[in-house]
Amino acid sequence: MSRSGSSHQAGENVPLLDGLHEQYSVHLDTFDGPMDLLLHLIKKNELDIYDISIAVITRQYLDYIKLMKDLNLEVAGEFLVMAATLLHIKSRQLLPLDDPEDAEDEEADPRAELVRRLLEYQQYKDAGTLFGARALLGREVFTRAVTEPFLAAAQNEEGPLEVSLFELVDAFRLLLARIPAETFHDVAPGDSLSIADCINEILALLQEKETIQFDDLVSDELTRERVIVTFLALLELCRLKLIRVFQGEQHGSIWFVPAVAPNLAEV
Amino acid sequence: MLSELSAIIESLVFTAESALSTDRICDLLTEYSREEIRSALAELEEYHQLRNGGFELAAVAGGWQFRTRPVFQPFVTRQIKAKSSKFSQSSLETLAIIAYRQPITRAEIEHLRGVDCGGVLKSLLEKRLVRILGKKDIPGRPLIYGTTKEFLEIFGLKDLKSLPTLKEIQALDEAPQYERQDELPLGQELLIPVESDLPFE
Amino acid sequence: MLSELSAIIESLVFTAESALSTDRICDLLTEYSREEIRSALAELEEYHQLRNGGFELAAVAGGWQFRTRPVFQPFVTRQIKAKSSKFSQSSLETLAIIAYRQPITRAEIEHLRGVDCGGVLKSLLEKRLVRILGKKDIPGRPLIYGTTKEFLEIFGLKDLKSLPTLKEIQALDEAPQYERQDELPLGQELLIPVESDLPFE
Repeated sequence: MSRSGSSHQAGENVPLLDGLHEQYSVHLDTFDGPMDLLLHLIKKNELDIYDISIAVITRQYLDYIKLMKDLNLEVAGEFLVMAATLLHIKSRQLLPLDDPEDAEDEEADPRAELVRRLLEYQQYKDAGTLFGARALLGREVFTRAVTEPFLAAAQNEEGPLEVSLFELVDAFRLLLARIPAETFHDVAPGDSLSIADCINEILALLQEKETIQFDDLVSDELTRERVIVTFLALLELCRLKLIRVFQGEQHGSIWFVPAVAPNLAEV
Repeated sequence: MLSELSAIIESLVFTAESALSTDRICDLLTEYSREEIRSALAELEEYHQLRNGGFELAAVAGGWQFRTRPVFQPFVTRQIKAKSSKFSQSSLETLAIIAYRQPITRAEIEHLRGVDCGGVLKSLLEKRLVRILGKKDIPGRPLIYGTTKEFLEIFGLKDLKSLPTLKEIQALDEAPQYERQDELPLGQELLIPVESDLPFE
Repeated sequence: MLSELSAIIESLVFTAESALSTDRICDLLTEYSREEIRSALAELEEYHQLRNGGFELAAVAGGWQFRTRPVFQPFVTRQIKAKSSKFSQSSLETLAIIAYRQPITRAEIEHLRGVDCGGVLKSLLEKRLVRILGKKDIPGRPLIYGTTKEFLEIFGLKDLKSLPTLKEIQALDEAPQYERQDELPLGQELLIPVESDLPFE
């Protein structure tokens, strides 16, 4: 692959836009993001992916975005991010290198990062195509539909549970969507540590250990927030009579134990 | 070796919802004559009789069906218990409430779901997914429920802290955060994960 | 003619709800040694390969399952509706990234694809092709994703190790280029090789 390829492309400047309309009006919604579009432009221009002409690609890429806007299509944010990346690379190529040694350093090529990403993306895109070309269960191949009549009659007994974590969370999400907001407020906001989380943590620990020391609970993460939240969680657990708290001496370690034996008669 | 038509008929009988009649097979395979289909069926029947496999082609209820040979029933019935049970929506909902809002009482669960949960709760206790944590210090001293170690195992969770929050699931419907992208390691070796990391046994 | 043990195993695989693993077969047939079972399975596999019937014994998702041969799809779909599960390019791409890079976060997937993946991820979770593996031990504790057993079943993969390596995939991509340059007429020798015989080490 050579430079002549790209200069040849540069010469095709004028008919390019005509082609654009024709080509993209067909393919417009098939580009799965900026990487997909870039790969398409590289292929279409028969460019060597290791030696992309940023000038050609950037111009065509921006033409495409302009076309999307002309057609009143919403240009997704990621397309604009990539446009900025391309322009940035282009501007860096125009700047002379201060240090001549940089010229030998491959990483100094501003395109290197983009090329690496494109190559990686292409692998997964191709892998996806391969996946789609397989004989899929329920599409090309099928299993037996009938269960053995005498088995069907006996299959009342329940075996191992089959449910995914996503289904669990989704069930909760749908439930919350159903009930009015004031009934109930979410106690687990974002990343910050909630008392509910902390209670769960302590309860889980108490399943494994007979006694726990307060210091053990906060030793991993000794922050003001952590200590306060842990303390509030302990108070709540005391209030619920789920734990009992002990202190050996004044200012000594605080210990706590479960208030009930794990195997309750009521079960 | 089976003829092509016999193999086609075999695939039809194998995937049919119920016993497949000769008439129905003829309707499905209009490019073959009734005579051809009859003789292919005869061939198929004889083939399965002679091959002495684990299942055979049985003529039942005016149609054809593959069934295990009766002599193997004692073996086949051994796997009945292996049938996995799916969660009902009400079990799943109740379990989710307990997981996210523990410690919680039955009255609180029922308030959220708006229906009686006694039966569901009992079955969750029997399945050891939920346990009684103690009694709440309010009039009536109701029982308080929480999840078990088995619950964590079934969902493959390290601890309760690893439960995805609602926000995280809702975030799937939201736009991504682009700032984060640059911090990711790139060009790291592309390897298929080693066996120990695989998400199933 | 099949050995008795092969026939017994055949009846078990035939009646199982989903792919039956060798381990599970050993559990069900305690009167036979693992060695005996292994060799009977090998016999059964070869037998079904050679018999050229309407269905075959497939090694999928770490187990064994009878499935119709893909060539009979046009006939089978005359009586049962094929799932219209036509995967979009973005679903397949995202699935591929997760399959090869698991455990992986949403931000990492989006970095590789350069595009928001929330919706795609959610639909893959709903289809049970992808699951939440837990949370990553980095600031923010993002959720990490991996593929499921259903993914292997639907895509007919024995296990994750049987995925073609990315290197093999890259080689496939170079093949059409070669084709284009020489402007050869499309003949049989130019078909892109799939799975078994790839043109490199």
